[in-house]
Amino acid sequence: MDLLLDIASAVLLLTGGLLVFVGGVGVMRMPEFFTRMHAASVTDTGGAALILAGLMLQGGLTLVPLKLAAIFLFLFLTSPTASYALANAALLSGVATACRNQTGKQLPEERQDALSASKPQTPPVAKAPAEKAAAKKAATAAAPKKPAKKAARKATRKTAKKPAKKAARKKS
Amino acid sequence: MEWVYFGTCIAILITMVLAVVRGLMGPTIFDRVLAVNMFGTKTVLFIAVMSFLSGRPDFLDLALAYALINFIGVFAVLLFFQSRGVRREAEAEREAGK
Amino acid sequence: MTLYDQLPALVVAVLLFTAPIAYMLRLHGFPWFVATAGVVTSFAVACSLAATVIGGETIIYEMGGWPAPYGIVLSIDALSALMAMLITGASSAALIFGYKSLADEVGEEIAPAFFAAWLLCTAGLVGMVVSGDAFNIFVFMEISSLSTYVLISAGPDRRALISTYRYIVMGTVGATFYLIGVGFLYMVTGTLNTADLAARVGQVEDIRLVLVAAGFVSVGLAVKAAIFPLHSWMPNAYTFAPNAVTVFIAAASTKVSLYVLMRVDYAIFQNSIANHDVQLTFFLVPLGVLALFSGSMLAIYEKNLKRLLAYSSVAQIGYIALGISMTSVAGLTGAIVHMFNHGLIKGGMFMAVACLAIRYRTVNVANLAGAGRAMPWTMAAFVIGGLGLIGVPLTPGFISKWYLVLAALNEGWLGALLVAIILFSSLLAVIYVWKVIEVAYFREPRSNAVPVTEEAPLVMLIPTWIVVLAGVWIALDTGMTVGLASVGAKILLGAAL
Amino acid sequence: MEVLGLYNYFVFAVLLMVGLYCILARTNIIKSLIGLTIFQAAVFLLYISMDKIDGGTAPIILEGVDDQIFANPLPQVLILTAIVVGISTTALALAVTVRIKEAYGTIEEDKIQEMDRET
Amino acid sequence: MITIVFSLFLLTMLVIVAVAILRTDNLFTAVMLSGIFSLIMAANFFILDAADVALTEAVIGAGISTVLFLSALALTAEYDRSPPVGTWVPLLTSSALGGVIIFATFQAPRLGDPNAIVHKHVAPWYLERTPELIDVPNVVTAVLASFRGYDTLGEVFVVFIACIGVMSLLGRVRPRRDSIEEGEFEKRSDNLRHHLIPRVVGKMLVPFIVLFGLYVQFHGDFGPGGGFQAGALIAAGVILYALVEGGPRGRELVPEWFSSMLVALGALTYTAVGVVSMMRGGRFLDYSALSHDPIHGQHMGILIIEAGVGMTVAGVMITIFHAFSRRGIR
Repeated sequence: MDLLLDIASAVLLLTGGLLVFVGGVGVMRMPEFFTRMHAASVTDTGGAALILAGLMLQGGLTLVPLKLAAIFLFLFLTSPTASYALANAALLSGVATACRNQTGKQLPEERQDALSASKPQTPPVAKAPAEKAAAKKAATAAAPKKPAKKAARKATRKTAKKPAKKAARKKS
Repeated sequence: MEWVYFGTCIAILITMVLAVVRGLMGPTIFDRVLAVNMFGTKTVLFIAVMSFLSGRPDFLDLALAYALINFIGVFAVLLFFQSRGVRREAEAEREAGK
Repeated sequence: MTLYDQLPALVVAVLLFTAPIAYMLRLHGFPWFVATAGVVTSFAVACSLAATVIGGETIIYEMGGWPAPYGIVLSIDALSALMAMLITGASSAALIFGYKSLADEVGEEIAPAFFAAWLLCTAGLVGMVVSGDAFNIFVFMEISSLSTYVLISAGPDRRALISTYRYIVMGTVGATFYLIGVGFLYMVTGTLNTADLAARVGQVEDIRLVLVAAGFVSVGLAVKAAIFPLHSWMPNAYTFAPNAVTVFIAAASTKVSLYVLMRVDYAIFQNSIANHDVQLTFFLVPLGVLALFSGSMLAIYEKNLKRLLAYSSVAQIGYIALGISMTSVAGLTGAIVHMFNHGLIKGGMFMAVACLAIRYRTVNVANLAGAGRAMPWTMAAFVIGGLGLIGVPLTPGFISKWYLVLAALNEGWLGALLVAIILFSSLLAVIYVWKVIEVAYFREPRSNAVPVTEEAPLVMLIPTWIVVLAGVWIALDTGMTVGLASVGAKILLGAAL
Repeated sequence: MEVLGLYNYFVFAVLLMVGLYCILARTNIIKSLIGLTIFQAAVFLLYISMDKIDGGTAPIILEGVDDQIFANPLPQVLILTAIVVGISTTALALAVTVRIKEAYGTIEEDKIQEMDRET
Repeated sequence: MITIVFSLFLLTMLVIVAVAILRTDNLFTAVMLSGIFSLIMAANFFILDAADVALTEAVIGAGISTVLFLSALALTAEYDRSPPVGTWVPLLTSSALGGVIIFATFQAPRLGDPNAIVHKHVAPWYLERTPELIDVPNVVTAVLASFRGYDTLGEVFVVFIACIGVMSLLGRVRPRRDSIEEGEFEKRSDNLRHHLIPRVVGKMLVPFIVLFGLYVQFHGDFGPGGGFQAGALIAAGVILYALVEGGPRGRELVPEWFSSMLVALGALTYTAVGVVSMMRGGRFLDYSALSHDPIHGQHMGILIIEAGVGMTVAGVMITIFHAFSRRGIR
């Protein structure tokens, strides 16, 4: 029985660790802020849940699983809320995103300096086959690297209106 | 079991490094906030696993406190952005008034 | 336990107990009253302690009833009792003096906070002096520094804020240096109690950590004590603080850091590091000499009277540093007596300046023309204080310089050089004091200036004269100060021998 | 291994250097204050690395467990005090900074110095 | 062994983050990074077996400190516009400092050395005698509250003075200059009420945080925790409420007169315990004198003074936060 518990919790812990790690890689590798946040928030909650569940099996019949459950509950509540709040703030401040025009809202220009470093976004490697992602990435990729932000945004909007698949194919 | 904890710890630590790198790279300030938030949750997990690894699971209180505190930080940041936006509008209006 | 046994704790506890009360009861005038009551009580306690230890014994008071290296102890000997008297005395005099000027400068709204900060500042300084535990000294150092920041920032000019900021940065760096030094000492001895440290630090094999610890502690305390190259926070802090606050901190605050420097150095490092007396001399003598010259020169060219006196304090701290650097009973006695006497002199002079400021609304030397006739009593007090700074006989400054010169004469050719330097810098003091006197007595007021015809109010003038006369009395009857100081010096060196 | 055991002191030294450099070289007040917090945090590290003992655990005595090695409680107590002192200093300094900004309109020390020289 | 490797790992990250803080010119970034710095520091403290300190550093360093820095940033400036001055003197000074320390610590005991002198002299006494003299499991609490209770008293007064300092600096009302109409600014920038999800979740968590704070307060004898951590946590709960609902409602929940009275009362309670123990014939802060049974007296004393500490710290943090947030709208 103990062995079974150990194996179960080992599986949970290692899967959780893997998930957490994948999330970290996602945060590193994803092309722009919102996708990065997606990677972080989903794996955060999932990985944390698995790890805490794995620990819970090891806790035995004490106060420990209860505390772990409380931690889980808090993380489960706070992590998505924090992600929501952050995404909201980023969206309102006008962080460059490929599908910005879908919000249908033009933001005042001076908010742009929310971009702390004026470095242009690095263009992503456009080879993912998924339709939506491809459209998004193609749009970003099509945006010229250097010119002023306003121009960049216009370009983004234009390319986004074009058939997305075509742009993606061209790129690849 | 020790090695499982150890492996999980390593995974979490590497993720912490990745979060720190994201925090250093930016490029937007939101990326940095994201990095802080992510770092916070990773610290919670790290402490939870470490307290099992060192055989003192009664230290989970710390992880609980971290989870709560991390949340407040994100709220403070959110409020900061919001008030900054309004303050800038006010400044712009004042400039225009001149 | 009788009340008498509890006195060492009471000298701090009274102040700590009254501070929250002064903050909570926000009736008109009440905070001032509570603060004065607390400080005066503490002064009385300090005096009775001094009377107990003048014979040379050391009182050890175990806080919480825990024995020495495990709990925190207060240790009170002649030297710390003298310092406690100076601090609480200066604090009570400045508070009584400041009844009117503080009401002027500090708004009714922040008065409770201000007087609570005053009480805690006194408590922090006294706590540092009576403490027998290296880390406890740090805690009380922080209490006194933080409350000093609050007191200075209450000054009316906006430059008070930036001076406070600079003081915060310098003060925190200094305190952190002290903390690093204590950490290294703890690392090599495993204890924090000063007596235990003194006993155990001699057995340390690897002397490097002890040496570096000594360096950190000395530099950290030198920042706090405004010893010459690290004095940059002081002149502005003195200048822009409220007048009564300047009186208090100029009289007491830097002296306490010097006291701790002396205590820690003599008790812990002198008997553990070989040739430490030479190292101390090489550390303090050049700084002291530079302080004497640069402080006096800056004072000569300074136009603001408060800053002039602050630079003069830099110079006077140089004398004390010279006294500390001479590892002899006479030198230490001179240094300790000069701490006390300079506190009295500077306190009295800043009081006179505050009296001038309340009528002239400025402390620029040039605008004080004719003050000698308009405010004869105030200016007379200022002149007596100035004579004390120079070191004219029958003033307190003479006594301490006499001891310093005596000590220097025992030091061979270096000592002779030091005597010459001391005399020369006294001449510089003549110049800057004369500069003020000349303007005040012999220059006609500008025609466009608002004429001042009134003497300062009696509530300010009487405390000023009490302090000035106390200075003269101490110059005539040296039994108390020199007695306590020489006992203290012997205790310090006794630990060293 | 011996050198690795001293790694914490190197980090302590580097953090002190970074903190002090930040305090001395930057004229922005808030930046200097952040440097000050790093400077203080370095000292916390020095003390806490003293309390560690091989095979030890936090000094909270468990019922019924014998021959447990405990870390040294004293540096922990000292650093608890120092952390609170640090946040107090920071809070006070930040309040002063806000007032400086209101009085001068800037928090750059060199500009403030110029303004003071003019008056 | 494992722990030391982890510790080295975290220490390296600590240095990298510190250098990054130094290099950035965006103050907001610097504050965010110093949040990470505090978290790394706290994780490192935890690894080095300092559970109480880790808790304090997380709550105060990563939580309260970040909030305070952000409040101050909102009122001052966002960019560090320091000129690229000749940086020779600072560089030389700090490298000299670092060199001296590395020189000094070359022979210092290595991390975790069981033969280090610090583990031989005073500390074993605490660990051995605490069960019989004070009888609380958490030795850190015993040392903090009783053996070195006088230090803790001083510490309480340090936070007290910080509170009255901030109040005297920021308490005075200044005339507003914004062109936005009265109340409008406040409505739009001072709260998160229009964000539904943060509002609901935030308000839901407030009682839990306060409850957890109380748990840390009274569980401090048995586990990591005590008055400082508990006070900071309770204050964090109130701050969360004030962030969500806006400063004015936060001040309705805990009025400023109440929080500042709490500060003074807490400090007074602590000192009063000392004075009472004096009156009952013991030394200052000798809790054994409080009761006929010395151990019972110690328990009682620790309970009361921890309560005083908690009151003061909670009051101080709340008052300081209120002072900053009110400054923002005026």
